[in-house]
Amino acid sequence: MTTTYEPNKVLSNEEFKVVGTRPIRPDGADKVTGRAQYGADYNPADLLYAKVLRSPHAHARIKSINVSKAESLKGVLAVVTGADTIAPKKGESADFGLGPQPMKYLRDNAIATDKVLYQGHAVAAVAAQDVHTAEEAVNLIEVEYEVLEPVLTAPEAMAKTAPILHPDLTTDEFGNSNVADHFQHKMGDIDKGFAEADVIVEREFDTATVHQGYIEPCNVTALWNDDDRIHVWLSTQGPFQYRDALALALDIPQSRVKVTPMEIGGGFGGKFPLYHELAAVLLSRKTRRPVKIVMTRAEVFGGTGPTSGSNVKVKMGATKDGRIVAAKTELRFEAGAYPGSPVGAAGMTSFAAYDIPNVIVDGYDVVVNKPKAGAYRAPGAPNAAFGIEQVIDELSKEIGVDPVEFRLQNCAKEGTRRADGPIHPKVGGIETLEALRDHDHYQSPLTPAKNGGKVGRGVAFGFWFNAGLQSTATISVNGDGTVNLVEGSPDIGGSRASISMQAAEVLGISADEVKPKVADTDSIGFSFGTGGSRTTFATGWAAYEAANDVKSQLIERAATIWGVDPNSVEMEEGVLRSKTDTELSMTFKELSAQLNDTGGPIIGRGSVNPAGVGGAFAANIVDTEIDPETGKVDILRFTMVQDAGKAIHPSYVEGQMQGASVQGIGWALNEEYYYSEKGTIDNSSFLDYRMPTSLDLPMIDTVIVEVANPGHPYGVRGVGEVSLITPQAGIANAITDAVGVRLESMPMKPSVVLDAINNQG
Amino acid sequence: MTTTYEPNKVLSNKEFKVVGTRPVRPDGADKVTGRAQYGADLQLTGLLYGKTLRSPHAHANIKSIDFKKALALEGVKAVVSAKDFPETKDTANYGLGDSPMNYFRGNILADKKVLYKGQAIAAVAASSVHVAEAALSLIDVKYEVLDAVLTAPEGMAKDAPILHDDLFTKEFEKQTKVNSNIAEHFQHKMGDIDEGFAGADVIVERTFDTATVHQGYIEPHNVTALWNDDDRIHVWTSTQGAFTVRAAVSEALAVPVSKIKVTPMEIGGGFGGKINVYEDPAAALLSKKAGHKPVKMVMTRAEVFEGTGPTPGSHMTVKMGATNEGKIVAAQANLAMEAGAYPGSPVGAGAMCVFTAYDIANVTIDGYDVVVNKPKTAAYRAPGAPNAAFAAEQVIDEIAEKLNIDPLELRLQNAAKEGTRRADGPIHPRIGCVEVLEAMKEHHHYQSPLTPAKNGGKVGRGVGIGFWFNIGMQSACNISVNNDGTVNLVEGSTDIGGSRASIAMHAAEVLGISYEDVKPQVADTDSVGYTAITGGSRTTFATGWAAYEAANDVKAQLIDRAATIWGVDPDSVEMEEGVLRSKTDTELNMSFKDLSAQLNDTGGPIVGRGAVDPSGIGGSFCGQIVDVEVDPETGKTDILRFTVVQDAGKAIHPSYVEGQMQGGSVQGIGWALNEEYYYSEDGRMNNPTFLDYRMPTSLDLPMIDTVIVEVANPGHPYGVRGVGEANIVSPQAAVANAIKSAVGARMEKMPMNPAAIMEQLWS
Amino acid sequence: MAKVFIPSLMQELTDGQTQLDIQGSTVREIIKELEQSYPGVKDRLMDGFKLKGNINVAVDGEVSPIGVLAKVQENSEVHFLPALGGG
Amino acid sequence: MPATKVHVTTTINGEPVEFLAEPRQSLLEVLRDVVQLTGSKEGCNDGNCGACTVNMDGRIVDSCLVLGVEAEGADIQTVEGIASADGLHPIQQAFLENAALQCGICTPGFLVSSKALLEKEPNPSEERIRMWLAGNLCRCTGYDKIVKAVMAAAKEMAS
Repeated sequence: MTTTYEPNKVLSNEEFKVVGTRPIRPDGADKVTGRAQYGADYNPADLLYAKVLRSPHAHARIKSINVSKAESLKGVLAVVTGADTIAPKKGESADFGLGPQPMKYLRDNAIATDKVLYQGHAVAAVAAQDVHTAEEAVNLIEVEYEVLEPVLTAPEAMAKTAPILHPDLTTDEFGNSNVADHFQHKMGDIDKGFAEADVIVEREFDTATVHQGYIEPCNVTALWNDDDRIHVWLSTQGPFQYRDALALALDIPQSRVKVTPMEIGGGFGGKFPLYHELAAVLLSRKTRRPVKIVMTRAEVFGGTGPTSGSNVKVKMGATKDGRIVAAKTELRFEAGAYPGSPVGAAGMTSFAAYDIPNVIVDGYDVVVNKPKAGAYRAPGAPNAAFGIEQVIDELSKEIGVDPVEFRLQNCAKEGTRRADGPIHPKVGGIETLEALRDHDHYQSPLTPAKNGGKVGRGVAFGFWFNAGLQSTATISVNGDGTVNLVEGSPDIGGSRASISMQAAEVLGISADEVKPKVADTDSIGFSFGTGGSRTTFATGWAAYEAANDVKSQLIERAATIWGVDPNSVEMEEGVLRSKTDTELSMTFKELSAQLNDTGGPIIGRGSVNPAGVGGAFAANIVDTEIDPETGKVDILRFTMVQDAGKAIHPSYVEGQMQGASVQGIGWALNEEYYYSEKGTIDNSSFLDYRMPTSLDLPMIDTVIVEVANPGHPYGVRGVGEVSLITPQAGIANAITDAVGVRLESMPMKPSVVLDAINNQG
Repeated sequence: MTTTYEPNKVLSNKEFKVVGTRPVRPDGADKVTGRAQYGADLQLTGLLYGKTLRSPHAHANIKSIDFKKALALEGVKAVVSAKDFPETKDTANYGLGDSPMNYFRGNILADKKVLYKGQAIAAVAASSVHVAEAALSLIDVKYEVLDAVLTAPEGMAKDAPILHDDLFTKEFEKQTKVNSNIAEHFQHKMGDIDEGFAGADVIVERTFDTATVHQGYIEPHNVTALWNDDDRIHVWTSTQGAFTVRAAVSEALAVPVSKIKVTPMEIGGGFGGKINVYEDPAAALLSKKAGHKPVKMVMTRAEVFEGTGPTPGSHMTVKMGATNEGKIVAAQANLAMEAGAYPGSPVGAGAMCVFTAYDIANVTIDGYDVVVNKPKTAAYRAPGAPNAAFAAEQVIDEIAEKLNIDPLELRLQNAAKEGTRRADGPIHPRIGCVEVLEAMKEHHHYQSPLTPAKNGGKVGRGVGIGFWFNIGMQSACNISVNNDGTVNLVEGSTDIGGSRASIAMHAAEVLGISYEDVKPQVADTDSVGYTAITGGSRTTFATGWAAYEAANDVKAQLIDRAATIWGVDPDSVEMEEGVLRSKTDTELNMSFKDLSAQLNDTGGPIVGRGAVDPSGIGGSFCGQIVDVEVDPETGKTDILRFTVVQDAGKAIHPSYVEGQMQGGSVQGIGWALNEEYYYSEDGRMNNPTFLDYRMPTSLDLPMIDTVIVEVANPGHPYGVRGVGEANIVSPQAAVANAIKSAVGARMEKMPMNPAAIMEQLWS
Repeated sequence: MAKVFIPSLMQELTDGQTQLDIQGSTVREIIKELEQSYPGVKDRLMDGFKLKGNINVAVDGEVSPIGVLAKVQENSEVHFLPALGGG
Repeated sequence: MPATKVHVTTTINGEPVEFLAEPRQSLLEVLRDVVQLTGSKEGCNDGNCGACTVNMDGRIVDSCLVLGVEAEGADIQTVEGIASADGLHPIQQAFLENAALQCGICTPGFLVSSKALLEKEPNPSEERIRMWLAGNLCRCTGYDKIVKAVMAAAKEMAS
């Protein structure tokens, strides 16, 4: 019997009416006709345009700023500098998805006050009648700098003699240094573990700084109104975080700030922190007119948070029969200019995919003269996995076990303790690896070379814990048996649909009978940002709660109409019926038509901060071709397998898997911030910062595994991030498979691959 | 002891923390800086402009419409007519009762017949408004002109031209077989009218006529509609009811409501006139036909006058009898009101209000809804009641005169109170009629001598009292708690006169926080539960109540949360004046602000919901004292002094209540003295401009002094009675009574313009 | 028994009775009961399961926002009225 | 330096359009800020992302690399001109049905490019589509569903 190969498969266990189907997204028409309003498309009356002056130096003290020439340029309306900001109160912090960070650092990162800490650091901003005048004016601002020596990588910055970025940054362990934090997770007895091992592999890896690469540059329009209320329109993953951070930065109540999240053109974690928004608000305060700032691509690279470059040491030991008995890693992550790299998440996830009795993880958060790191899809985890998954590959090869079997044998499951302490609940690691092993791709011979190069196959495996956090939704019932749903999670990849579908499932109506809307911060309860793979999980849950709130009111209303006890009424698949009297039944649609005459409208609310967050596993197979003459690597075939718990909208889950896979491919092969010794970026354009194009890629085949998360009503696990963890290591393993060398630095661009081959001797 | 005269007084019985104060409105800054976005301010990418072709005839059959030349004009993108309406059901209901679909659609785009000058026939979308206008003149319509009928008596005449061959008179929902212009006849009957009059010592009977008048909102109707490529429709418009527009567009175009989103823009006045839907469905159809481009339509002032609903002219006979002691024993009214082109005048409301201020044993009221060749009437502030009061309050005045009893004393003696049966049947709950009359009687104005003449004319004083029942209906509201102890409130009532503030104040009172800590927002129809119109004086009452419910929902959750944090039973926790505390353990207490900061970490955010369709509606009484000066040479009347007294139940925001009282009073003065649709014999309005349709200016008026009486409505948590309408009911009668007192002429026609007064003086 | 007031123009259906004492715990039951004795009442007042769009019912002076679902007490007064709107 | 504005006569989405542009303004800037057609997006402003792709006299160009004044006499089609009164173009419908967009910011450029391809070559291979679209960056989808959508649209348009 032959079966047709399905490039995109869903391994479902449980079927629902709406959940698991693939309806068209509600914002679709607007997005294919150019009608959707993204931040930069917003043009209110009386608009001013602003530009930001940025530091040309990676590390310098600001001696003086003279704005008089800029101010006197015709068409200029206002200039702001760090002197216009308010000093944050001690202890104030804000959370942009990487944990709470001191407001002082957030404010200084938005506009430098005394020191600039990276090339691209904002120093001043000008509002003018048009953007060209603003650009001219920015160049007329005279800043006198005392240039200091920069430090660019974590190991350099940790050196005793390194230049110090922050004189006030101290730890008990290191005193005043560039190390903002050091933590350790410890489980078992590491020495005993290595003593038991038959095979030990130890390696050190370096990865470069990379950017999320969202296509839409950061943008903001701000209005400081005459009643001192502030309205901000922008492209953001977290409207409430912006609201709260602006309120803190300006020392005003949250209710005076309204943030309208416009459509967002990609974020991947990068559209959380406060950047030019503060300058825009301050310029509007001076002018009392709306002020718009749109970054150039160079500003996006130089002035917003990429993810950290890192130095990762890994040592692992296994017995001959394939049991991993000890694992140790040291993670040194660049935080950029201010503390707060994702090293904590890297530490938590590093060995979490495996059941290893003896583990030590050391993590260091190190400030360097680069942009302050932002979140980027599973932040921290890909860096660690690049090292660990290669070491595991090497162990399996030395022992002579199939790399997938080796991972299966050591895979974490329900009950396995993680190195950071908690025990895994029901997780889908084994199911993911089994699906990988059984996949046509893994069962097929190596894809033949296209251009006569050497081919190889690699696999890798990864874990991401996902986030829960606060979400709110409200639902109101229309007279025609449809509902309107209001929620607060900016929709980056189709989450309006996946959230609506959960409400539709509860109410027994179709997905297109739920009309979702992403509201501004005045119109919906607090909702944490779209990040941490939380939106479909938590905001979907809020929608589920709101729909159930509606449902219980519908049951009560039907009981009133029938004159029976509400406990005797039930609602299933959109039909209300008496449990005892078969005569009494009506559809949701029929009841909706009567609501206004039988007690008034029905609205439901749901507000959650859920526990029961389900971690997710992903694994990939990749076939590569390497040109041994040039070191160029081509991706021949790529398959991603991921546990979604339950795929609410499989197409969008696949979209997350494919998108993350390709970001991983770019990270693996090309992307990096290419720094001069002075700490300036040499490649801040899409021409030189090479992200994958369609031409660089094959189709990205997917398998969605569904191991229901018992913590969510429909079994959802977050799906947005975990697929970015494995492609880099998978590709590295494939290159090793093809040419026999281990890649210890990323990106694995032609020069790096060629060097590795040549050094092989 | 001398007390200073207070021109604006509030007679409060109960004090609250927030309710009853006068904070600044939340939309204030936008409205004083020009930043507020009214409907016509909306500019969208690729915008087209629509214009409506309107009938030049008051009554005609449409023989044919030819668009060829119009479509050939460069820049014209689409034309629509009634032919573009899809097949649908027979009856339309957009939240305000049933009406036949052909009538409802006919008033949007006429099909076979036009029934008034200005009726919409077709619409054009073009690249500019000027192209659209040019295209209108290229549409070739062939008419067969018919005789027009313009007043209720003419319409009721046996040989009158018939407007609708499918209209048969209804008698309390009984369908008769009489094809006439009388759409409906109803009757309220109580006691024995003949016996009543037999017992009367004095009987007065008079017949009154009033002209058609317009609400006169300064902002013309406007709409922008986008029929999107996914067949979802987005409408931005100036309306009193976003959900009403949604339902009306849905009914007209046979598109489900969930495919329609209505964003209510800031609204520049409505007074009832922006409930009905006019160009919105045509704009949506144009958008579709023009390739899914947004289409904006803004009426000219002449279109507003001729193409939208004014309030009706009326013809009314009122007969009342009283004993020598001043007891009114019988009252009879015969009210005929012009519905305009399609059935639906406010004669029912007029009938319900005509004698409601009084306790009269024997009453008969007959009402007639009569179609005529004028624009289909719309609501206008207490619709129908001012017409009726113009008649009844003059007849009572005449009885007082005949009996030589002070007119306020006569009213007080016969005033309705709790337990009095109304002519339409139900018994009054707690009402403030007596309190309002007493406040009038004791008022400085009534206690003072007549204001001296300014220009040597004759002066007189008149009083009147009016009633409006107010309405309840559906409202929804959501409240979410911010981490800094403030809350955001989302509601669906478009804010015409400061209702964002009065609604927010309800929530602040419940939560024990300041008004400034509540941030209200009027949402589009996708973002809040169903909320009926801003009209019928319901907004502060019903949407305020929804806010009260939502705030209590928040409060209950706050109590639960505090109990969770303290590890105690929620029943042992209470919240008062913004502080949560244990009833048993004094150590356990925290402010709302402190709790707010902890919400996200102790179980997640808190949102509250409130959805209501309340009963417990409290009717409102409102009386006026007015001093006038009449120039006996010209008949010109000046208002010298004006005082208005109204029962607000509880004034949530007294300044805005006063604003309603003063605005309603001045509209009443304009209606009394100047305003009217001046018709030619063939049914054309001769004065469709603000130059010729004379609304009062600041120069025409004195200060309007106010007294807010507060007789709490037991049906509302804070005692609120609607306040938007009762104040327009009797100023016209009070002015008429003052004119009578000044020059001795009883005014049977309104407006009481100089010509009318001179005519009455000479007759 | 509730006191049901019959509108004057509907009294033709109730043999001229202006007021009737009717048993019922909701308006719906009252109309059902009325229909038994005076056929035609239901069609006059109701359209399917609810009151006609242009008719209101008041129980003890309160216009019912829930139409015929309104509860009726032992001594309640029930009035059928033309529906009215405001501006 | 105050720039003098130039009067430009052009055709956009089949409509005659006149505008005033400073010589330093790009066509993208003119489309977005002067003509108020904001469907074309700015991703890099240096011709490397393709989000601003428009069809100019039958050729696809990055509108950020064309000056507004160069549009004199040109016939331009933007994403706003793809759908018609009859509804969405098959390429738009295919993007929706194949979930070929996530954030949607690159979508206008991909649509304009893909439509031009399908007009030239009704039945392109996967390789040809990947080659044609290499000037358009997408960061969300990994291109898989975009390429599939273009193939689906080709099939739909052929039938």
